[in-house]
Amino acid sequence: MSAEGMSAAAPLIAARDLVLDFHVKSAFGAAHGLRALDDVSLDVRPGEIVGLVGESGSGKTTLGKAILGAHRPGAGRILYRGTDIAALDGAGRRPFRREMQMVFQDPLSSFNPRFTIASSLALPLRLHRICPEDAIPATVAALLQRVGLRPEHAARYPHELSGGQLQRIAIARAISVTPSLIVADEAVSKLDVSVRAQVLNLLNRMNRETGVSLIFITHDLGVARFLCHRIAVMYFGRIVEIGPTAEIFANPRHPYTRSLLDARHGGSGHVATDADETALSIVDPARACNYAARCARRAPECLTARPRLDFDAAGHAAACFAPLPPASGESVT
Amino acid sequence: MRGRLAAALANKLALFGGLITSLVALGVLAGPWLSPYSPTDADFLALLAPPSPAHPLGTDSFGRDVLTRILYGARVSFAVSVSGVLAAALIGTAAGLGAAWLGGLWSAIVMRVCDLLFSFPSFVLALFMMVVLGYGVANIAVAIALIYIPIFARLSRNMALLVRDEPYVQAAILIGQPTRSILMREILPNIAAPLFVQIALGVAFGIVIEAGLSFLGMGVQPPAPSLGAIMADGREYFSRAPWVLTLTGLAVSLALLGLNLLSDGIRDVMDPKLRAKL
Amino acid sequence: MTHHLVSRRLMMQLTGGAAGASILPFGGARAQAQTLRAGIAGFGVINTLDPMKASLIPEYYIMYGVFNALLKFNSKMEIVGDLAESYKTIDDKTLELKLRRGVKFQDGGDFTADDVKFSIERVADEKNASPNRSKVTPISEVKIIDPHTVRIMTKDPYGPLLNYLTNTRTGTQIVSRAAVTSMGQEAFARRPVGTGRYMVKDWKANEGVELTGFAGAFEGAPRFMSVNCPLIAEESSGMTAILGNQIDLTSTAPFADVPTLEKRTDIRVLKQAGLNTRYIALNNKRAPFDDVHFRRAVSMAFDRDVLVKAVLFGEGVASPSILPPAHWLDGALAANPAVKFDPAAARAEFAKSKYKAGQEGVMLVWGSNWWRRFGEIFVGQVNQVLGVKLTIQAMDFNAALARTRAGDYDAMVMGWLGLVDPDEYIGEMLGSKGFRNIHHYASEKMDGLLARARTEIDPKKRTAIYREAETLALEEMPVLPCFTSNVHNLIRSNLTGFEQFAYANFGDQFGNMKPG
Amino acid sequence: MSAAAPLLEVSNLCATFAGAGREVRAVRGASFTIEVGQTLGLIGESGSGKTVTGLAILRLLPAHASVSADRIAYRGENLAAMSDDEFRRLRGVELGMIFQDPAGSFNPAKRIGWHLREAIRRRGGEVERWEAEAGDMLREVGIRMPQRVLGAYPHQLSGGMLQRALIAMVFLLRPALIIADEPTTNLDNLVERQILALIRAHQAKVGAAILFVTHDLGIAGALCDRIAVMYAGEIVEIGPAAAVLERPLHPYAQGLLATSRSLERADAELHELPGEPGGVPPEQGCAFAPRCIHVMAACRERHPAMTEVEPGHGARCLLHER
Amino acid sequence: MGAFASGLTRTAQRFGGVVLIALLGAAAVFFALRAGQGDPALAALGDQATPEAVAAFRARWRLDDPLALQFGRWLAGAATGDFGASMVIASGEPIAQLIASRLPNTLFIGAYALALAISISLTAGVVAALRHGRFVDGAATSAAVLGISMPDFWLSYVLIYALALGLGLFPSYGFTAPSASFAGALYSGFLPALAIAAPMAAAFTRMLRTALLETLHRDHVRVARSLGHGERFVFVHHVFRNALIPYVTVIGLQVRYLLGGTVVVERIFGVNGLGSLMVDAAFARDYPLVQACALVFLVCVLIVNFAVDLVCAQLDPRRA
Repeated sequence: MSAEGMSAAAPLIAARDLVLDFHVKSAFGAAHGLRALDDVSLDVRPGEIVGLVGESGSGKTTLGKAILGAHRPGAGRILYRGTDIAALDGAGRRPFRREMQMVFQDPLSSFNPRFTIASSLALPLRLHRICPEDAIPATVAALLQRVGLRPEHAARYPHELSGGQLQRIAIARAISVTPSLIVADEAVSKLDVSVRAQVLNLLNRMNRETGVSLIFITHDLGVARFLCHRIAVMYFGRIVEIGPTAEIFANPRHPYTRSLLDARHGGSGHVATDADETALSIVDPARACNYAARCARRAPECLTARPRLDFDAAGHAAACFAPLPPASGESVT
Repeated sequence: MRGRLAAALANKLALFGGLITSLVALGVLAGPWLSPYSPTDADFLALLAPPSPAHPLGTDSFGRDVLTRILYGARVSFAVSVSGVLAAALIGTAAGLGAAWLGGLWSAIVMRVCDLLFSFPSFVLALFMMVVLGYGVANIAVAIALIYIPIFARLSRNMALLVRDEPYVQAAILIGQPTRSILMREILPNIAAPLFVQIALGVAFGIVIEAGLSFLGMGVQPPAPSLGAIMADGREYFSRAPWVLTLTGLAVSLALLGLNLLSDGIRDVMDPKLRAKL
Repeated sequence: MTHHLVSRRLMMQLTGGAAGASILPFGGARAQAQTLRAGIAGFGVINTLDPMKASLIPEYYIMYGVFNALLKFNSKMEIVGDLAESYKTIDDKTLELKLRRGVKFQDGGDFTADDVKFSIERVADEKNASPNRSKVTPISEVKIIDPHTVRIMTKDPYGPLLNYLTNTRTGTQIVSRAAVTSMGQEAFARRPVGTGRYMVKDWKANEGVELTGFAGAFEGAPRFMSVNCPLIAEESSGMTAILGNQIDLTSTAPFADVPTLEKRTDIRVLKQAGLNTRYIALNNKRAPFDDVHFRRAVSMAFDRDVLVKAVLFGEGVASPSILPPAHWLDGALAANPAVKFDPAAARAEFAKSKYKAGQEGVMLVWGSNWWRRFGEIFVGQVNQVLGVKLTIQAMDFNAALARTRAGDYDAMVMGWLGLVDPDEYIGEMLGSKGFRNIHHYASEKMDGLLARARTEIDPKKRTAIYREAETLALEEMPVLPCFTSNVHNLIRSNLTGFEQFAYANFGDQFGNMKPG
Repeated sequence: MSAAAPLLEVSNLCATFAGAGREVRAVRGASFTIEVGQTLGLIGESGSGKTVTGLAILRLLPAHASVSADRIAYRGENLAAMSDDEFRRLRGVELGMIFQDPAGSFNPAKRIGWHLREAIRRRGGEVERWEAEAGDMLREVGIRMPQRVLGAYPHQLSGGMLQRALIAMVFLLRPALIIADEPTTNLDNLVERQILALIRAHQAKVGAAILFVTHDLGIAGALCDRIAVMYAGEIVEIGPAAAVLERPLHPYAQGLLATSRSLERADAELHELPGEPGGVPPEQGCAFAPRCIHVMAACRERHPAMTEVEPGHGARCLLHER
Repeated sequence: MGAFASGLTRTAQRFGGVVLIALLGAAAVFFALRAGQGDPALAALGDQATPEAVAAFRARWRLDDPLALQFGRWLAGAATGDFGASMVIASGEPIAQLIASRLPNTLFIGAYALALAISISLTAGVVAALRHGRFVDGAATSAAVLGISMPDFWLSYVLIYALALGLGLFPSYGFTAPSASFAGALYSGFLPALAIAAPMAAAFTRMLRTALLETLHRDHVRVARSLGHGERFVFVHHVFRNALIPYVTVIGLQVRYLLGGTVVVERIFGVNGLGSLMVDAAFARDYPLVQACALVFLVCVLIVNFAVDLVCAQLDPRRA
């Protein structure tokens, strides 16, 4: 599937200009608002796997949860097949619940410790009347088999299973209601190296077999490259670069993307620290590039205007006034 | 090495607590069948008789068998305490879950009311309620409930807030589970252990409250026996018949000991991760 | 951070060795060897120290020592002069009293006949609503002959008059007109001024009273110039306190502990048959006690000796009638079957009533533990014998009394202590206008007898009339007489000088007490 | 103390936890040496015993753990023979440790400055000058405004800042051997790289040796001179970093590398290691046997010994035993 | 600077919360009593109550005014320390005066009990945690469980008969006010304070022991050890200091039990404190007095908890 082919299809989910603030206690003063999503737009097409990449605190999990309705955005729309679901909650959301599922980072705490796997898997089946009551045990067994586990695992309690097994069951739970979108939030980062591949392969297979779309949230670019069709790089509440996976890797435009890629290869980048930002005087942070403080390529306008995401023909966009020249020759290992 | 000893000790203590509580519970439930005597019929030929084979714990100032009185009195004390604490658990937990789930104004109201109830010295609140409602068994239960409602409300709210952010609850929400089912199925079972601990402790303290009120003469009214009423009576005749106060006091301590050890036991078996967070 | 416990030895040094003896429930600062610590046990509150207003025995315990009356009882229970040097009957309706000269009030004022007139008239004044008003209503005039002579004139011959002028629960204790007028009644009730050997130094309503000796008292300065009278709500606590040497004297003792206490050497138990009556008050106007047969049945359905044994632990006697035995001037009343425990007779009488087995009724109880026991044992026996369902309800004394006055009660444990005249007992309790008649009992025949008794001066004739009244009372059974209890005082053995009277005296003896 | 003695020598280290009714053998006979200035990578999955190994060397395991070893020697001196108090004097100044969770590594009730000052005091440095010295060290680990960090409480700082401060604290004591227990696992990639660079720079500057515990093959390859691979409490392969990463001997190491390579290549299907990690190792035979694609009948019966296949590079596998 | 200012704001906020609860408490106490059973007039008079007397009484205490007005009047009075006058117990005596004479005794006994509970639990808790799993630990833990199982009134009698009447070490009854003799108050208040303190000490000991053990296993303790800090240093600065946070919190939570305990114990030992005053008032149905006692008790707990909050904020920067 090529990026061009994808762009033709109508988006399954289209987030438009999302803004979301959290109220947090800051380090050195009274409480203030933290803008977790700052005017974010993102399309996910049917069958597509979109990677959300960025450091912790960049807003990637918030974006995923906002799309699922776990956070309510302060402004903006979330269109599901054209219907705005951003403002819906409670009963209004319920019809869309089944369509969108989530896989969490910590497999163990994804399951109610008081219930067996069978019971946890049966609940969504029953809730959404996926199959008749008497067919539930068989359906549960089939689901387990589908994710490479044995039916007898159904009788176990969560703490009796390993992280990899539980994560596969979490995927089984997600796909059991035949959703059209799964948000996977750092779904492999807590897993041991040796089982990480099992879960990644499974997600990939599910995507191929069911056509379910995935929003795959990760800080690991290598994992994103394996799984995702497109990658959106986030930095402090904004998407700074988005494009087809191969493009991003071959042709990063945004300096931040570039430093992320560098880091994978053992380069240390320049030593920038958390405290840097205070060294700069930015009059209005909302009207400046939020990466300006750490950017080696900073230009004066970076401090006074906000760069836009402009897509090129390949569907690649970077929010930067001074983007890196294309095809810098950086090899992709 | 040391750790193992402590673990074994803790286990044994919890086991011991369960054993005592079962014994006490047996006495409370089977009391009427365990004793040949009536708890209220006086025998004026045997006033304040010391312990003997016929009356293992002696008789009280009415010539009533102290053991029988304790067995029946424990029934009353336990009934008052258990009903008060259970009512508090129900109301408090419902209010606390509501506060955690609905937040906002409801949470503010619930928490302020809890702060208020919580700021009364416990026995002062009980005493005050006796003045407002009058003396009597049911009113003691109400007082005990009022003392414990804020504890359950706060505990369940704080726990529910912790559990609410657990991925499995998030998953339940996302999967479209109705709110009631989320509260009952996902949250309640996972905050139940500390609630049970609190119930056990609450029943123990409820007995102390009941006994204290009856001791002052504001609680269970004669001739109905209650542990506090028996002790209050025994105190009057202590110099002549020390066994009434002493043995009843020991019985109270035994019941409390059992409940305390039991609550320790529940605490030990409950999820240590959850305990660390509390 | 760490709080170090002070060792006992250090504590003893700090408190100067007197610590053990100086722990007083209040105002312990003035605790010295000269302080007498006289605990009022079994009572938690004193409402007033004005004799005109007083109604509770603990109030009188204090006032006995602060005031004198015109007359008093001697150790043979004969009436002798107190503030009156002598008295004589001028005629059936006139009593003349010669007053002691040179008597000073505690504020330095002189005691004169005017104070007598004032003291009696304020009790009689309807506005003052004195509980003892009925005792002085027959008095038509208090006439001052000269500053040291008064005549008390009554409309009719008044039999109880002498008794009602003694320093007992009469309210006729002599107060200083000047003090009352200048202080006002409320202030006077807090810091009363009398002629007694003790002045009130400090009074905290439900803690106790501190007294200080009145050097100018006509009876002489007391040996103990300082007395602390803590109120100790529980009788058993009073016992604990005297055993632990926190007090020297108590007003009562727990009945059950008397035998044990009598064996001790550090404590002496003073006891004698008391002037008191304990009975069950019945509401004669309401079911089920509106039926005379039911009342009589109940009276025969419980064993008074059991009450004596289980309530008083033997410290008293069963009482066949309302008057305490001490008032039977001509020997005990013949045993009346109506107050004898007889289950068969009780059931037979019950059958004559309009009520049946299973009949319900509520018994109010109040006060300290033994009153509750009284009610419990009574109810238990009656229920057993008659198969009725009487129950107990405990409440505060004031609340219970309020209900009896409103007529909203069935039965209640009741009793009077320290009354000295039959009129105070039977007259007040059974007279249709009697202030102690909470039974809503009204009988013309009884009223007639009582009125006659009141105007009879001859003691023998008076006794005969009361005898008749008592027989009538046993017939109609408006209340159920139960027993008379002994009165007790506990005193530490190193003290002497306390003489006990049957009517339960207390404060009047402080001035006579001394170590040794 | 002979000049030839390695900085740290560990032989047959075992650590056992007494649990509820059963024993967990977390480390089962680990042996390795670290030379002065050298970096040894200890690789393994969670529960493989790599962290316990580090803690056992420093005697930091909780009371219910029992530790035994044929020999643990620091600069040729037998550590096992030392009393707790003697050993304590070595901690920090000779043998330092950087922990995984920087947030939990600081006393939440004390400011960062307090921690650093106490570290300087512990080393015996000039406490009067502590602020200058701590500030310099913070600057060295990439904190530009040290004064603010010194005055901050731990909860007021981000994970990356805390890890820098923690590293500064350890560095202030100037230990000759640093046990770094997954110091970057909870951090973002960029910060991770910076921190690794810091550690490397410091190592170059003072010549400290490092025992680097990690589950990340990439980091181990970039940082370490030698690598030991742990599985179920045992070191199953040990050798020069390049050799282990290029020619892994043990099937487990081979599997890990294959997975990692297929991810690097972005294969359509990643190479999978079958089965689940963890679990109780079997009483006899090879612990990896249940997941091994080369498993033989003998693997389930005989416990393989460490066999040196090429100089300095050995594995615990029957395939290599002769 | 900023942190200081915001700390001040937070203190002010907390204080505002305290005032709010006190107001709520005043309203609750007032209206609950009026809604409950009993006419204050009838309860107070009883003995000689004629309709005229009742009317006069009602007029005197202005009981016929609208309830809200009565409440407002009472609240305004209470705010200035004027609780009106006792109706029954000490008819006409200002309640403020009664309370002023009683409260110091209760506060003394309460503070004494708290001091005892803290000193016992600090010793026992620290020893138990340091000797974790050894005999001393077992003994302290068992003693703590037994202590919790001794209701205060029952323990009071054990103490009276064992230490006062049996060994004669302490007075069995009565209390010397601290204003009269501080040493005498310490001596005569020892048994009542101990009776209240013992269950508290037990609870505190268990809490401290658990907190210490939990803190002992925290990462920063291990880090401190890894730096080679001495055991004493680690215990004092890393373990004890941090375990104090939950310990002090629990003390704050237990204050309501502690002050509640004074009620019964004061009565048994004849301490003329607020607790025994309230019992007397309750028995006599002296409504204004019950009302005032309950409110004063409430305010005491609020103040102690406010203080505990401030201490906790000092101990735990995360809560500042």
